[in-house]
Amino acid sequence: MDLSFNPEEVAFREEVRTFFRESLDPVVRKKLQEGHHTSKDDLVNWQRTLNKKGWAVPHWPTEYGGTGWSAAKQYIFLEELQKTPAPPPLPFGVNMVGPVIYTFGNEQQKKHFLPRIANMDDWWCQGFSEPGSGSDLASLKTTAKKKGDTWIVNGQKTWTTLAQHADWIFCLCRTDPDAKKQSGISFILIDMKSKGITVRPIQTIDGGVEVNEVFFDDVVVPAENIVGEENKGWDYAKFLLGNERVNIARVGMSKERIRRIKELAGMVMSGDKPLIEDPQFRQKLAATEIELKALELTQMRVVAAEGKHGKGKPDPASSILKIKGSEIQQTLTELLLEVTGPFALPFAPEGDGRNEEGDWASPIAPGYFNYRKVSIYGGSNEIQRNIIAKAVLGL
Amino acid sequence: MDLSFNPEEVAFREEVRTFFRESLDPVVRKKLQEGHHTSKDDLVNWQRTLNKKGWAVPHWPTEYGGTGWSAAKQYIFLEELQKTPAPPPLPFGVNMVGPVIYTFGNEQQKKHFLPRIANMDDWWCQGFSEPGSGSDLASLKTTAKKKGDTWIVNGQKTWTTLAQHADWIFCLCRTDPDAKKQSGISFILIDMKSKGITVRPIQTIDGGVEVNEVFFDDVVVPAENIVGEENKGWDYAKFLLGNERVNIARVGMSKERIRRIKELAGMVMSGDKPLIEDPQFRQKLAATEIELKALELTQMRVVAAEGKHGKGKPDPASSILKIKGSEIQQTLTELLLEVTGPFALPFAPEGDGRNEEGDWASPIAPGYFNYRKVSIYGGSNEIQRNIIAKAVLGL
Amino acid sequence: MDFDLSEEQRLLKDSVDGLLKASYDFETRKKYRAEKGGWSKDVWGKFAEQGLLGLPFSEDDGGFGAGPIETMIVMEALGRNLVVEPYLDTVVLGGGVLRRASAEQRAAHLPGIIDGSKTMAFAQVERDSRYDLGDIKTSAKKSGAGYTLSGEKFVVGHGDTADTLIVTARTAGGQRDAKGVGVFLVPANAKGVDIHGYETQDGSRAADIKLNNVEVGADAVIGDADNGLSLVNQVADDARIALCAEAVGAMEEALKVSVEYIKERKQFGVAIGSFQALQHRAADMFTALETARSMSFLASMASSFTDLDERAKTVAAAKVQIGRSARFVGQGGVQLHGGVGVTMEYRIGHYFKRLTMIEQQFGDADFHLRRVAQAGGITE
Amino acid sequence: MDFDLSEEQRLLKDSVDGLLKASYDFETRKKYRAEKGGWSKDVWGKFAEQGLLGLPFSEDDGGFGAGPIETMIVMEALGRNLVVEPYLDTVVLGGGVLRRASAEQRAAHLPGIIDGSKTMAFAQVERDSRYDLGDIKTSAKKSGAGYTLSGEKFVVGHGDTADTLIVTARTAGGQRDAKGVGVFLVPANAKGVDIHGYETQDGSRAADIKLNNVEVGADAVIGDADNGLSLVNQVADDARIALCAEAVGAMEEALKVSVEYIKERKQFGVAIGSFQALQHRAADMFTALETARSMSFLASMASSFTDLDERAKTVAAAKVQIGRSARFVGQGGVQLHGGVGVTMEYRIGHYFKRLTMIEQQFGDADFHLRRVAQAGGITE
Repeated sequence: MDLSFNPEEVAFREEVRTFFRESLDPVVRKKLQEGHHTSKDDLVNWQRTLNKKGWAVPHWPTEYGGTGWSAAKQYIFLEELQKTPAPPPLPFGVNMVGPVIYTFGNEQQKKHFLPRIANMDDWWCQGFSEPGSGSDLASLKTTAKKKGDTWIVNGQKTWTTLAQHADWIFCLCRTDPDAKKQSGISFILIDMKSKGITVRPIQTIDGGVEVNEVFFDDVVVPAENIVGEENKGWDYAKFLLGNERVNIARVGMSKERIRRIKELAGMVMSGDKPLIEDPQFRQKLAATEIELKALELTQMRVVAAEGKHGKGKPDPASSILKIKGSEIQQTLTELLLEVTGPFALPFAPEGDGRNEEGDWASPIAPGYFNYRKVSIYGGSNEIQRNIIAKAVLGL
Repeated sequence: MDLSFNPEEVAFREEVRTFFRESLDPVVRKKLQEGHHTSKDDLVNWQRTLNKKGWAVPHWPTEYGGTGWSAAKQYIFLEELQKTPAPPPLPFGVNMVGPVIYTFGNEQQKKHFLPRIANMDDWWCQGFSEPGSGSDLASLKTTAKKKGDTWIVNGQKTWTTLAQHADWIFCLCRTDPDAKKQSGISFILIDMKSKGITVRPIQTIDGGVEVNEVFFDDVVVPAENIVGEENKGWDYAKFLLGNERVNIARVGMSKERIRRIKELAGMVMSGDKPLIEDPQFRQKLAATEIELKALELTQMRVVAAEGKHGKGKPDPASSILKIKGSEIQQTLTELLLEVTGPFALPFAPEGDGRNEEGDWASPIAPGYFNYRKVSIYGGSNEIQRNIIAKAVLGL
Repeated sequence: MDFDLSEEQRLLKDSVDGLLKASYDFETRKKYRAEKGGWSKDVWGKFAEQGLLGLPFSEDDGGFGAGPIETMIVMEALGRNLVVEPYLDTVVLGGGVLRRASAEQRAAHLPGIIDGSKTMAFAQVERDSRYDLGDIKTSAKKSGAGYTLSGEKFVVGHGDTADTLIVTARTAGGQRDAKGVGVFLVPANAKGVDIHGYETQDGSRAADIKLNNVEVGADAVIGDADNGLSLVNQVADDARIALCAEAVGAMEEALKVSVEYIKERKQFGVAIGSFQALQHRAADMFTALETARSMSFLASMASSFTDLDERAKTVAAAKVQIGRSARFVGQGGVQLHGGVGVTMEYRIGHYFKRLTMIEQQFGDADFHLRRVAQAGGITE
Repeated sequence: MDFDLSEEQRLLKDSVDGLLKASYDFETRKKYRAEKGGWSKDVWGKFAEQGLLGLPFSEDDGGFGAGPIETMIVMEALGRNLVVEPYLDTVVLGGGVLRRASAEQRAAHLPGIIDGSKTMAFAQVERDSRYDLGDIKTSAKKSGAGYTLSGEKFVVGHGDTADTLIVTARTAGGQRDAKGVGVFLVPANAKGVDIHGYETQDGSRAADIKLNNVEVGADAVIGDADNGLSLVNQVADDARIALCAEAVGAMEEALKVSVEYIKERKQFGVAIGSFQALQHRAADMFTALETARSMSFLASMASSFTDLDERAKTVAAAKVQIGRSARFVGQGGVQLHGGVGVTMEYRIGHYFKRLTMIEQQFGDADFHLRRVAQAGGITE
């Protein structure tokens, strides 16, 4: 048992940290620190910076551009990325469709898509959820019917993150209407410029437009755009969703949030002293810091076990990471809200003059509102508790 | 809408308060303040003091000794009783079997039992729960078979509070084994001195013996000891359990506990100041006081509605009183535990020299342990939430 | 002890509910928010017609002489319907100050409030004041018979559409001294008043206001120009009492729409409201609502306490309970809705946002908890 | 980074588990508690045989030179089995003091600990000290080459069966001064030592001890008689680290018996473990256990930190998490059991009681949270 990083890992952390600090546009870093939205260009530029360095897709097999890092190093890389803070990699390409393509796709697909994902030449989005499906993903209704050399796709997807920027979407479509729920689903890649696709933005309560509905109306897709075998899409989706939980705890991001809370609470006055000197506030913050430390260690236990014993199936205990990770992220948005006091009220739409440097307060309430999502998406915390009860405790 | 007590009620409060303070043995009062157990004699003497005053059974119909007080006055009476603190009336006689007898019993039963209950000439206990039943009370197995002029009772009851002192037990027994669950149950009164009854104490985690198992082995009971109709016992039990929720919130008792916490925390040092001057501790206590105030008002709303619109069926919203009441009682035991600090550890069995005046600490941890029961008994808080979800929210 | 409404109170409730039912559905509300100034003159006119704007003023002043329970009834209804019109700012805050003003001041201002032609705003928050009402840098310097006001006020509710601003300013003493606080009536169009209005997170409006050597006459002072803090505290407590009632209305509706949603929404072939975990969350929300309602009743009752310390402590306790319940019900409602809960398209998100902002107005739960603790608790 | 046990560590774990499995079931434990002194000399002899009593001491001192992880392994096992023997008092606390003592003192005392013939107790708590280790009224007055000790110590774990007491006493300064604290070895049978032993809530033993002018020699002083507080702090942290591990063991078993119970217990015709509300409570208990386990690992790792402030802060953070998790798991386990949970007849009640007492030993969660907050938090 050895709970510390070895010297090589410590040096690696330093290298990563230095590179991030030096290579990231300070304007983008500041946007992230202050909770403002980043632009499409911000993300693309950063991904290309990483790609130039060879760090675009560290977790991929080396033959497709991966770095071959140990689990510990990958953990350090992501934690430092979040702590910088640098833009998190858009997961739909590098974490979702990329691994599906190099694991189940054909040579043609690998050759064409993988380098473009690493360099973000294509912006990907995810077509899984549907209005009626929610946690019951397998109840999806979007269909793809074979017609000659093509699929004809009809239906509707929802919660499609950043679809407004997307070049491609990977979709689960029902290809065998007679099969049972999980059977008869295929995994299909669709060009977002295809005729018959409509994107409708869903405005979220923070005032942003992060998610969309995507409608498919007799969309014609080349037959070759299916990944793997017909009607086996559910297996690929399960594989993909297993990867989704990677670093779902977001420890690095929460550390950066704590730094920010301390910074702001050192600035905001409560009576004749800065708020940070109020013992009650400090104790609340310390309590959350302790929970975060416990989460970090728990995350490291999962990472170390994967590093030693291989990945295999996702560890059901990793549901802890999702539950505690989301709870801590939400608590930190509540503490930020508390810091803000009466200045939580002003609303400043992106692009408004207020939403600029010096306006530290206006993104905070929207951040609090928006982060209610983290206990809902990616399998709600209720679902995660079901998983622990059933898969871990055998109830 | 008028949320204050009227002058008559205010005067009544004063009268009750004065009587309690003047009539209760100060030794008994001190025992209750300090969390020590009261003896059988303490309870009997107090009940007889009340009976002499005409206040033994205020909520009964006046023809059987009730006072005819309004709902508000009854509320004041109980609250003052708890705040004094005076021994709470043992519920099994005055709140449980008494009302069943005057509502469903025959004249003979009324005449014999009711005055004896009011004067505590008989100590009653309750024979409802069985080892396998718990929240699913109707699954009980104890049988009573007709044999000539008698019932022959066989089976086992459990959680029988203070059965070691009891003269009588009221039991639910299955009298028709072929009927469906809730049917075929009768309500039978059994003399505890009957042959074939064995009482086995169950030691609880606080070290006390408050509850027992009661075994019935071919116990012969006169046929006339049945209350109401044969096989209708379930209806009487439901009636009784509806009454059980009266004052389950125990607001007066919690007020007395808060007084005690302030007293002790003013005595216990934390550094160079009494603990009560620690802002963190004070805020935790204040938070609980606010919850208690909200509970008190909620209780008064239920009482006022009953006073105005009549009792009818128990208000399902009164499940709130059970949930919040038990949570607050438990929180207060936790705060007491916190006051105690390292002195929580010593265990002093009743009768041990330590468990005397000046030993304020040793009853506190047992009180904390023991009070875990309040979220379990009388319909666990999980059951109460089910009731709200179904009966109030229609889920 | 009687928690039922009187016959008149029930009529009032029915009439407010009826008015809002007829004119304030979810889509119409959007239109009102899009109007100039961010609220509907038309709705305001209807409030005036029904006498809602004159409710708390004495009959001598042209009002209806109603008590705190009537205001509670109105505020609950406004909360249920997420009303964005400036009732709190004009009737509760502005009216609260004026009710305690001189006969001349009442005569000058109340008729305009009561007939709906004038609105008011309470300019109190400063950059570093947080929730401390006596932490004031804005200065009021004696100038002839009147005063010259200079300073900055922030997050002034409906400050961009108000005709008259009520401004707290320091006539003497240091930044946090209790003595030396004055309360001034300032016409919004006075020279030197610079108003920057904006939308708030909950769909209402507020403004940041600069006062650049604004001259006001002697008649602008409410009460004693050196001893106005008690007035400010009383009026802030009026607002807190009203916010408690508004929150109860909003929570009531938030719970209702959430329960409706989980009854209808199906997953895995059944209504998700059949899952015990969701049922228990809803049950806990009901408990949070009802305990908050009890404390809102208590706060409204405390409105007529003559012991101002007791009044303040009771209201603080109510605001703690309301703050905690509001957070639990708001967050719980969103969680029960799942993904759609975080969109603008369902009502729950709007209730959640309003409830969150109520928490932040006139002191959050921790601020008031500290006050209750410092006062030694509230158990008699 | 590696959270797996080494081969030797795994062997140690298997051997402790094996020993306790064979000799420490629920009924046998009752018999041990009924023995004179409240624990089993026989079990203690087996601990000695297996080398558990010499684990943390250097090989030069006759021990096994094992590290903090080994102690963690033993303490977890003791927690799982609710062991009442004086391991914490003798090996962790007594041994912790002696490991930092002179060669002569080590030679005089360690062999008796390691072979199981002697036990120790740490007499530190005073009537008004609460959790402050430096709050000491007991006095140590210079008397010839040695000292005269006078004062009262309370709730000394296994103080009634210890052969040697370790006593903190004030050689100089005021009641709460950091300087002027000495640590003394006092034979339990020394003249003037008055020991009143009693049972503790969790079925173990403790004692209140009066020191009436107890004379000890110069060799009784550990380290510097005027600067012993750092030693006391370090040893107390050793104990906290051990208690964290013990709590993890107890929580693990508390969860296990609770899950087993709800799988078997039937109500309304089904196992109550099929109710989602109970499943979710059990899931949250699992989360509480695993986060506590993580912090216990961290605390054990911190045992070898050379920066004592960092060590203290990390241990404090761990004790906060352990305290909160212990309360949640203990209470939750009782709730899942229902009525039988509050009886002495099921194991859960005993775990609940031990977990509660661990919370109270060497500082509760709030005490340590205050320390972490005062140190500025623990996020690097």
